[in-house]
Amino acid sequence: MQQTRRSVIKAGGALGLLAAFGTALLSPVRALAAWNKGAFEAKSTLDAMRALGVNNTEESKEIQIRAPDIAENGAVVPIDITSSIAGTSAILVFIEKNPFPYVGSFDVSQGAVPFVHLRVKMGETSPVRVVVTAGGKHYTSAKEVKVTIGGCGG
Amino acid sequence: MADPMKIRATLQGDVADVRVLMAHPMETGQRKQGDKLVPLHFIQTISAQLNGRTVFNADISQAISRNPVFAFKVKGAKAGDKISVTWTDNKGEKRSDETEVRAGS
Amino acid sequence: MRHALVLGVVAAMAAAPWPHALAQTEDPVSAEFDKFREVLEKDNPAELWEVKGEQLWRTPGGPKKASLEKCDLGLGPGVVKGAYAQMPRYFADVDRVMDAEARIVHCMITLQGFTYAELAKAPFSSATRTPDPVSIVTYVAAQSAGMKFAAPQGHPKEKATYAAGKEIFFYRAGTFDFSCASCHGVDDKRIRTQPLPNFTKPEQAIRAVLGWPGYRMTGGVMHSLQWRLTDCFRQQRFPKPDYTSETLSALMTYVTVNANGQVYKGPGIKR
Amino acid sequence: MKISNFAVLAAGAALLASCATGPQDPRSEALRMMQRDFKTQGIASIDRLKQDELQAACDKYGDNPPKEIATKLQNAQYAAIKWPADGKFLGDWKAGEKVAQNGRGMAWNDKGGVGGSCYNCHQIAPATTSFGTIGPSLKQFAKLRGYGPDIQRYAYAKIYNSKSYSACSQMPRFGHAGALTQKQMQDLTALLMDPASPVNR
Repeated sequence: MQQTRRSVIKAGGALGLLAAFGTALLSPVRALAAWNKGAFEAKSTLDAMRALGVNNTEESKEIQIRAPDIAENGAVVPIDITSSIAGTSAILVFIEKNPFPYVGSFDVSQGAVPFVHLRVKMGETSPVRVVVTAGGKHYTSAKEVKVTIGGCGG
Repeated sequence: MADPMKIRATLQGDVADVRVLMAHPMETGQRKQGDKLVPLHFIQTISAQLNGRTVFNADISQAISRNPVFAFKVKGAKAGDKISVTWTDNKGEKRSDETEVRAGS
Repeated sequence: MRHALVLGVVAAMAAAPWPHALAQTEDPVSAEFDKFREVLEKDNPAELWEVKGEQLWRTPGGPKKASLEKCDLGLGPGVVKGAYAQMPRYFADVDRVMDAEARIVHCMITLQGFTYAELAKAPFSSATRTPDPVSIVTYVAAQSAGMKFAAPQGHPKEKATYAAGKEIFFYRAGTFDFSCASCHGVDDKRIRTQPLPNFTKPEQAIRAVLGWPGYRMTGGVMHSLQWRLTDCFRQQRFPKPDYTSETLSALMTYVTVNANGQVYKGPGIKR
Repeated sequence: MKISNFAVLAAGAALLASCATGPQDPRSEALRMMQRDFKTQGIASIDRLKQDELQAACDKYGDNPPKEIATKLQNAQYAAIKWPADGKFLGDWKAGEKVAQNGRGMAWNDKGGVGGSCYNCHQIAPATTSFGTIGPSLKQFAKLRGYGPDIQRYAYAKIYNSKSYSACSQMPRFGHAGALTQKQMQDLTALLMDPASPVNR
């Protein structure tokens, strides 16, 4: 966050600095740790979630996951995620059957729309699980993607 | 030094649709070259700034596809604004590129 | 990570009915691939090589410290726009028909001072390296996006090269008695689940050239038609054709002329 | 191809050359290009470009030779089949399934013959839905044709040399080309013929 603070100071002075701290508090996932090694090295979605401080999740239909039913190539699986949940601050993505399920977190609390497009490697057919953080609570949804050619051997 | 990114930012109302292509091997540490495994080499963090103000952050793993593609949407943008994107990888390599927000068609 | 082998895991397809009597474009799996193909093409990593290729084209390089901006791709020195869609074509200075990559390599030799041997040593992309001619041909190809293929057939050598390319296409030999036509000479066939276009027909020949140069999801590398045809010969169990050889230009002439009149969409994304 | 076939290959090339009518002939132009541009790589030697008598005839007639020529070619191919030394046509269908699935072998990056690539072109066991359509479906092969020794012999012969039944078939001559061993061909025959094979169930 060092860089963010600096640019904010340049842009808006003390007020901007305050605002930057404010938004940091609103995005607990990122505020907890820079690049959460424990979560990224976890071998199950559950362990990864724990490492991220996600202990309770609530199923939500307001998370849209657009991904292929069958991926042409597991090396490049396109995923669009949109959250309609008010106050969405972060989008977390897990490929449950990958050896390291946690793929990433996308912090949209500082001026981005709760949407992200990403492309992932999938070793085999798996649910793509999304967790959305909003107002200190965690919501979840998943979509199964079938893989005929695994994409992790490079 | 890493190859440049390709960034496109197009306005849809006051939201900039930002699409980024990055040149990076995103090595999983599982790929073999000859008999040896190619070591882990992947982008870990991405941040985007609108006129210098951070608006989007991502932490990612090696499971993101080689030559990563991301899209996100930034509120409160107007034509001519500067969008910059920076990535950092696990070897500490870094790359920043910038583009101007363009009016949508 | 674990990876399912290409030929092995098709559990997904077992779950879905496989109406193989239908044309390939009508089955649900292909329809699903097509839908997301558009998503993938919208942001194609091939653009990274377009950018790199343009730099390589404009920046002085090679032993002679020259740029390629005087390279004649058939429309006059330095003219890139539209050139790819009008190749392969005859070049009087070498008295042969050349495809785009063959011509770029020729320019790198004559203008920049590279040798054929160094350019041909490892001409295809790997996970860690994209040869410069591949980046350059990607840039050149992108400058013909949206144009119709119009590979010329006015010069006698262009006609002769087309005719030779056709002969090569139908030439049956090797351990498995294959020709190009064994797989690409009839309608509505497939290898495993991969549909096989019939390149002898204009409306299907376009699929031989569309999307090349292409970003290949497998391995995440950029490949050109030179690679594609060379790898076809490998699978045909033939010996290996020389990089940028007349044989490859002739085959490209045959399929491109067959596809003339149809629109080229620029560098693509491949499975 | 096998070394012993070189003479036949050379004869085929000579036959082709005699068909050429001049330097502008597309055929001789194509041959000139290929002879110059192709190089031996790994096991894929330059000799593979030389057509044998059958390849040359199929090429000449667009894979549709006159009946008398086709019959002559088929008979010659059939006569050259080396039948199993142990007199058995059926091996292990489970091993045969593996050979059928494997699409590698005989290319310049291979060490030799490995697999039969059968699923590339044929539907065989119903569990594999990823199959090609260049060749006919072999589902229920023996159930439809019978399990007897004559059908076994026929199946083995087709695998060994498909051209002994159809001169210009697109199917490789696996035994003739030395791409599969006798055991692999017996295993494949079992995949088609064994009553316990999923092909017939």
